[in-house]
Amino acid sequence: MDFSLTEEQRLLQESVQRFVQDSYSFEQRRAIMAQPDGFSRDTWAQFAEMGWLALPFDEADGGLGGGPVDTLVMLEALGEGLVVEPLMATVLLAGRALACGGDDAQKAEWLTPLLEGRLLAALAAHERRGRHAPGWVETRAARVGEHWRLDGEKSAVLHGDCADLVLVSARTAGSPEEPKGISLFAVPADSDGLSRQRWQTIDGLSACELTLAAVKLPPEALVGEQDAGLGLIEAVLDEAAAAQCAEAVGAMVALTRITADYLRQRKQFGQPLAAFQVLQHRLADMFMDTERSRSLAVMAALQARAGDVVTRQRAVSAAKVQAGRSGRFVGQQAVQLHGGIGISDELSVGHYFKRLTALDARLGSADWHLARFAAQPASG
Amino acid sequence: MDFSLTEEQRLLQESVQRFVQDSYSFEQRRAIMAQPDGFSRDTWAQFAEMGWLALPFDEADGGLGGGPVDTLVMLEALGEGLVVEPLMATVLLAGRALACGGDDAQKAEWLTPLLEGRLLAALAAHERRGRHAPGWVETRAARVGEHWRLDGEKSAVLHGDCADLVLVSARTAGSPEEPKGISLFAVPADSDGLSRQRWQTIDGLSACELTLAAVKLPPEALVGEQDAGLGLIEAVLDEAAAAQCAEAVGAMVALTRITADYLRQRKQFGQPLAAFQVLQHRLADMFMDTERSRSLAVMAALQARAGDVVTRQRAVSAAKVQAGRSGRFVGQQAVQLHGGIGISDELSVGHYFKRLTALDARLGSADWHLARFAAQPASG
Amino acid sequence: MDLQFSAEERAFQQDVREFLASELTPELKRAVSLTPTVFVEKDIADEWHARLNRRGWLAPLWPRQYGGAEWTPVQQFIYESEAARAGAPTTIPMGVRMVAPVIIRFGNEAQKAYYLPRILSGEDTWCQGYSEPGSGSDLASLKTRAEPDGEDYRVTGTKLWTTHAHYANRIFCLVRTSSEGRPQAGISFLLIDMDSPGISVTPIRSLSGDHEVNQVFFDSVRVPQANRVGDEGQGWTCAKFLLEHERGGVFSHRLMAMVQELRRLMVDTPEGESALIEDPRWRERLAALEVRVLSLEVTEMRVLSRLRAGDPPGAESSMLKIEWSELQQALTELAMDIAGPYAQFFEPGRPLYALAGHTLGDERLARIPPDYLNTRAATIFAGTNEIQRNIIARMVLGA
Amino acid sequence: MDLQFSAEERAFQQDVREFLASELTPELKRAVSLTPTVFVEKDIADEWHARLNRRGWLAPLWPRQYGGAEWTPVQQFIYESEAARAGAPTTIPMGVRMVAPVIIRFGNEAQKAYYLPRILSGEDTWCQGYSEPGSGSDLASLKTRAEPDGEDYRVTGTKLWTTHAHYANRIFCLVRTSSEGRPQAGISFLLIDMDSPGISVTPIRSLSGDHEVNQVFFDSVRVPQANRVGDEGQGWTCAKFLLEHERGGVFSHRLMAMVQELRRLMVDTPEGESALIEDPRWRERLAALEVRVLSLEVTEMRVLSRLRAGDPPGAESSMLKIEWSELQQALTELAMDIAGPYAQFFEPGRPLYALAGHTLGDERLARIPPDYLNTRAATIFAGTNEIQRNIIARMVLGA
Repeated sequence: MDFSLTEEQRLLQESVQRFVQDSYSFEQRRAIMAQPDGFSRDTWAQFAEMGWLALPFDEADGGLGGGPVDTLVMLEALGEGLVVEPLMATVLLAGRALACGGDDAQKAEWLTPLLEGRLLAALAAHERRGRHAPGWVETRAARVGEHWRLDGEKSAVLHGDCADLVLVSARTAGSPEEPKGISLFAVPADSDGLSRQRWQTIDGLSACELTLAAVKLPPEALVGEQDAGLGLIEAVLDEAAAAQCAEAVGAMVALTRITADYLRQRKQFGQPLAAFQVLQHRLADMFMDTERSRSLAVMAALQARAGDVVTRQRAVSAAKVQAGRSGRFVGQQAVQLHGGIGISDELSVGHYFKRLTALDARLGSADWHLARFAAQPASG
Repeated sequence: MDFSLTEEQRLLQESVQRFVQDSYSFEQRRAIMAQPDGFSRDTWAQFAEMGWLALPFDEADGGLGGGPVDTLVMLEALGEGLVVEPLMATVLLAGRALACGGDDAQKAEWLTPLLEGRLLAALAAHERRGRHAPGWVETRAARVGEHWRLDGEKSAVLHGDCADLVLVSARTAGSPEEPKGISLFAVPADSDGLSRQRWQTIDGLSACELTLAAVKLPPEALVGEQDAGLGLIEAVLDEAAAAQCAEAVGAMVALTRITADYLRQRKQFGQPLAAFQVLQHRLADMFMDTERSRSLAVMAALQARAGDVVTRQRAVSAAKVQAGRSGRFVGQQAVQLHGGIGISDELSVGHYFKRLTALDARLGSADWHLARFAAQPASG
Repeated sequence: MDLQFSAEERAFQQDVREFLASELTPELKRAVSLTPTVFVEKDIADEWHARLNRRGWLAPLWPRQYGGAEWTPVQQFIYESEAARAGAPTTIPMGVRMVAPVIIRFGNEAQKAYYLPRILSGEDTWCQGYSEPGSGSDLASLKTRAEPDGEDYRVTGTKLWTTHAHYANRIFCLVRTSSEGRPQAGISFLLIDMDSPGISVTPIRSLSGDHEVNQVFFDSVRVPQANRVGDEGQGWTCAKFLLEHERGGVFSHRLMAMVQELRRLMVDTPEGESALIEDPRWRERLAALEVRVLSLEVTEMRVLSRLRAGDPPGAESSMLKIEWSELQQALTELAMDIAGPYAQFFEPGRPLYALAGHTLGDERLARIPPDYLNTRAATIFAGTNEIQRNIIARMVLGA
Repeated sequence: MDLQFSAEERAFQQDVREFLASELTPELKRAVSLTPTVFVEKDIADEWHARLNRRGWLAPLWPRQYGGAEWTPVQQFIYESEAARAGAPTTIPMGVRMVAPVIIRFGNEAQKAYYLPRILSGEDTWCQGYSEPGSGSDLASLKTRAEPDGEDYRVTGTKLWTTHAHYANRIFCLVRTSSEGRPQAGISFLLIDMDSPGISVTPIRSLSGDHEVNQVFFDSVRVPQANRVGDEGQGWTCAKFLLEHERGGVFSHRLMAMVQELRRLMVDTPEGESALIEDPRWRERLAALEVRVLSLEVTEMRVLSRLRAGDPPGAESSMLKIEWSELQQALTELAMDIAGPYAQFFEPGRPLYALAGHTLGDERLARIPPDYLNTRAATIFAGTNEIQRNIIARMVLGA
């Protein structure tokens, strides 16, 4: 039992922290967001160069062989920077799905350029009626001769608008709610019949509603086993959710520190705000909520690739519940303690708040994960 | 639209407040509770004399013609005294059931002595599997010739242990969960086959588990219409619940005042506790929770006899939800702000806390009423 | 106690319903339902004000001699209830409810004669210059100074969070005319023309991307001393009067309209084969808030009832502020959870009611995130909820 | 980072499991499950202490030379985890974990030689004399004074909330030996025989009717100066040492055992044709608390891990206190809701495990209300949670 970082992890942490400090200040971020894609292709190239895109992949696949704890370290540090690059969509969702489900040819075609920063990808695993549940799939994939034909609509596909490749879950058998009969397909974004309605997120990312109308795919588009795609998708979503919890912790740590600084500096009624006991306790609660979230993010990272599905789901759902609840509280209180300027677009506070708000809406909300957790058999 | 009390209501309020002040101090209450019944028969006689037992009944029935607002005034004032006499069980539950459901002969036999303080009564409307819901009735009443034969078990019958007469809901048709087929019977406590297991409540009252084994009753024991008893029972329970909300408000008002006094007097670290902002805000929240509860208790009283069942249930359930939530918060915080001595049996604080805790468990908890409220059709 | 309205009140209720039925156009209703800011935009406000003014209801609390309606508290309650239920715009308060009562109470005849009709007609649009960068909850520490210069003042300083300054042609300001004595004693109340040389307005965008508030800069702005309301140094008295004047309030009906809106949203939000409204967990979350809104409704009625009886409302006015703001936040938070994955959706176009075509099909989803984000301000403005709890505690402690 | 135990740790875990399997009798388990107070009664405690002592595990943290086990933090964690899961009694801390570490650190050889073996053997039962009527959170303001009288002190004053004083034959006290200088500087640490003339014990019944704490009165009680631990005036240092010594802590396993107990209760509580556990609302209420308990478990492991690395735990020890106490309260509150109408049930007989026959059939229901009521103390004792939040805020603010 050990909760310390390895030397390598400490180096990774320092390098990401340094990057955020040097290249991702609040002002630099503004400039990045003003670029046409809403993020910086240069920064993306930097990520690739520093090996961050390759971090969570096996060495055999061209990765650095990192595990979820390494991802935790990276994401917590990036969380302080409020990065807008498509790391979650490309690396942790689509990339991991290719790594876990793809065959050698698929990896060579898509994963290799992805790790090198030459291919952006996304995972379209959700639909409107399913809300947060990847198990509800109405989109259908039918055999037409050798080929596949996909029809349907996927919702809220993170960075699906700028992805070169979208991994789409579709039903090859069964009715919309059945766990069996779901398969995963690699769909090039320029496929005929694929259309995307781009939208922005409140925290500076983009997403799309994806429509598939008679999209024709070759047999090699099937990623993983036919009809058994849900297990793969859930495993990928869980590992990504664990990473996202670490990102949330990074944002909470930053917000708590920024708020403490503000309380020390800002004076009202002749004394610093930090002198008011009610505000002190609010800050203490922010700290505790951050630590609660951190503890479960660590647990989620440690179990994110657990062989036992129940163990993995319990750990990830617990972490996501806490990240959602803590993120909401910490974000709201940081704004409240800043008073008026907390609500303006000028300060970073509001942007951390928006990031934390958006994170809860992605990869399953606190509500949804609580329900999943409660539906699990009891532990010990 | 008017929220002021009538002159008569103000006089009632003053007389109850005076009684509590003069005859129901914390020490006097201790002595009363030490009596064999756990309450004072003398006090009961006083209640009768002052007309409080007759308050909520029609003049035609020998009552004073008061309505739920009069009851609200009386109960809020009694709430400050933490009275232990069986007013709720005898007057507001059994008495009102007889008044609303009984025929002239039944009223003459039971309601008249009840109003005069000569008969104690209780309402046995709940069963173990039904929890807070009076609509779950397994106890069966079968015709045996002219007579009725009752078999079954009723749970948590408030003051059922000392009642001379118990009104028992039993199923004359249908299965346990059906709203139709429930009837109400007046069962003398000395009936053969009736047995009672007495227990104490945390707030100084008593109750019993009631077993009916082949209890034989004459035809006149049926109170109200056969098979249609649930409507009557729910109406009575709602009116009693509204009154109980007023009692809870009285206890909260007292607790908030006592706690404010304590914070002013008690010194720590060289200043009165009242100087600490966190404790100030806690007190403000206690005040607000009390007022929230008061507002809905008033609304419940105004609608407690509403002709429209949905209107009545919405108002009463809203009040009971708030009384439960507020009562819990105010009670817990009063204890917390008193520190160690708040937990001792010596001070009244803990006894108000216990009363508020017990009130939530009676006549439907906050949980149960929230579910009932949420199941109602929407308002306006 | 009773809940019944008198015959006259029922007749008034009928009048209000008829007015709303004829004057509240579908366009106005839609604009309200797609407004994520505290106040509606100027075009909507102007149209609604004009319709109210034609009916004589724009200034419900002014004396009749100035064109007011002199409603009783119960009439206000009835109007607010019906307007909320119907989804009518709220009136913009800075003119009618803020500067006007001060002018009526402390202004001279010339000021009354000039300004009041222009508020009713819509010729003047006002904004409020109270807060400053250094003075948040501690208003009396304000620094914007007005120095005598002949018959004028020269005003220098800056005001923050000035709602609708970008629309207003006039601003009423608290300014420092003296630094002697208690900070409160040196404050005066000035009416300033926004066209005056030396005034500049910088927009402050909220974290939702909305532009509702501004910073206003005064660089040696010449303001006639005749534009001072009341005596020099009486500004704090004016501000306090306004605060007391605003006591009581009818917020619950708007909140109840939000409850109903969320219920409709839950009906229209599918989950698998079903809809959220079918799930007791969602229904109970809404019910828990509805209970609190009902409680607030009665508390408001109790306060109104006491005001009508001439009693001061006491700490209840702080309680109303806390209740209203925290419930609004809780309701927008529930809306976010209902929106699910679309809680992260951001529609940058403004105003929302002017956009054609909606990415997500359901245009209501475009309002939910900015509404949630903007509503965080509710517990900060008009006296933070921390300050309000201080006030309540002082009252409960009898200090 | 990893969650695995080493081979040695796994072997230790096996030892603990075997010990519990053989030594934890059904009677002891039942007594624990029917104990609504903080500590088990003396008869249960004595039996369990004796069994632990025979195994050499009564004093896990003492140095081996005094009969301790010198467990590592991970071993503690393993023992607590297994003991909680099995439903074993907790040890009573006043002797083993409170006075003993102070004697070991500050006592002289005579004191160590005399007192430590008597704690292990059970000959001595200790209680703690810290709090006083006038000094709650402000411990340094204590007034009980010890005045020199030849080779003795004369101790006069009173101690409040003295757990198990009615069972103890010894009490360790903070007393005032000087009123010069800072209040902290005049405090000394005394070991007092409860049989000494002039000591009297008055029971304090809690609002649940339980008798666990007392007030102890000292009327010119003669105590040899040789019974002072450390120097005169070193009492505050001893108290602070003890506080630091107690840092970290393993509470989560007991809380998880409560979670499991509530789950069983929900399985066994019918509602109509079904049981509470079938209802997602009940399951999710429990799940929300279980998530928090899991979080606390990891936080505890992180603190232990840091302690092992020699780092100070920082504000996390205040956080552990807050988490543990507030979760315990939340769990007992949920138990009350599960009990439903029986949440009002009061069983006056004590101890509950000695009662034959239970009014409600299910004997677990007798524990729920007193448990809820008594647990209100958790946020008050050992430093109120308000004080703990002050400490955390100070750390976060870097002040």
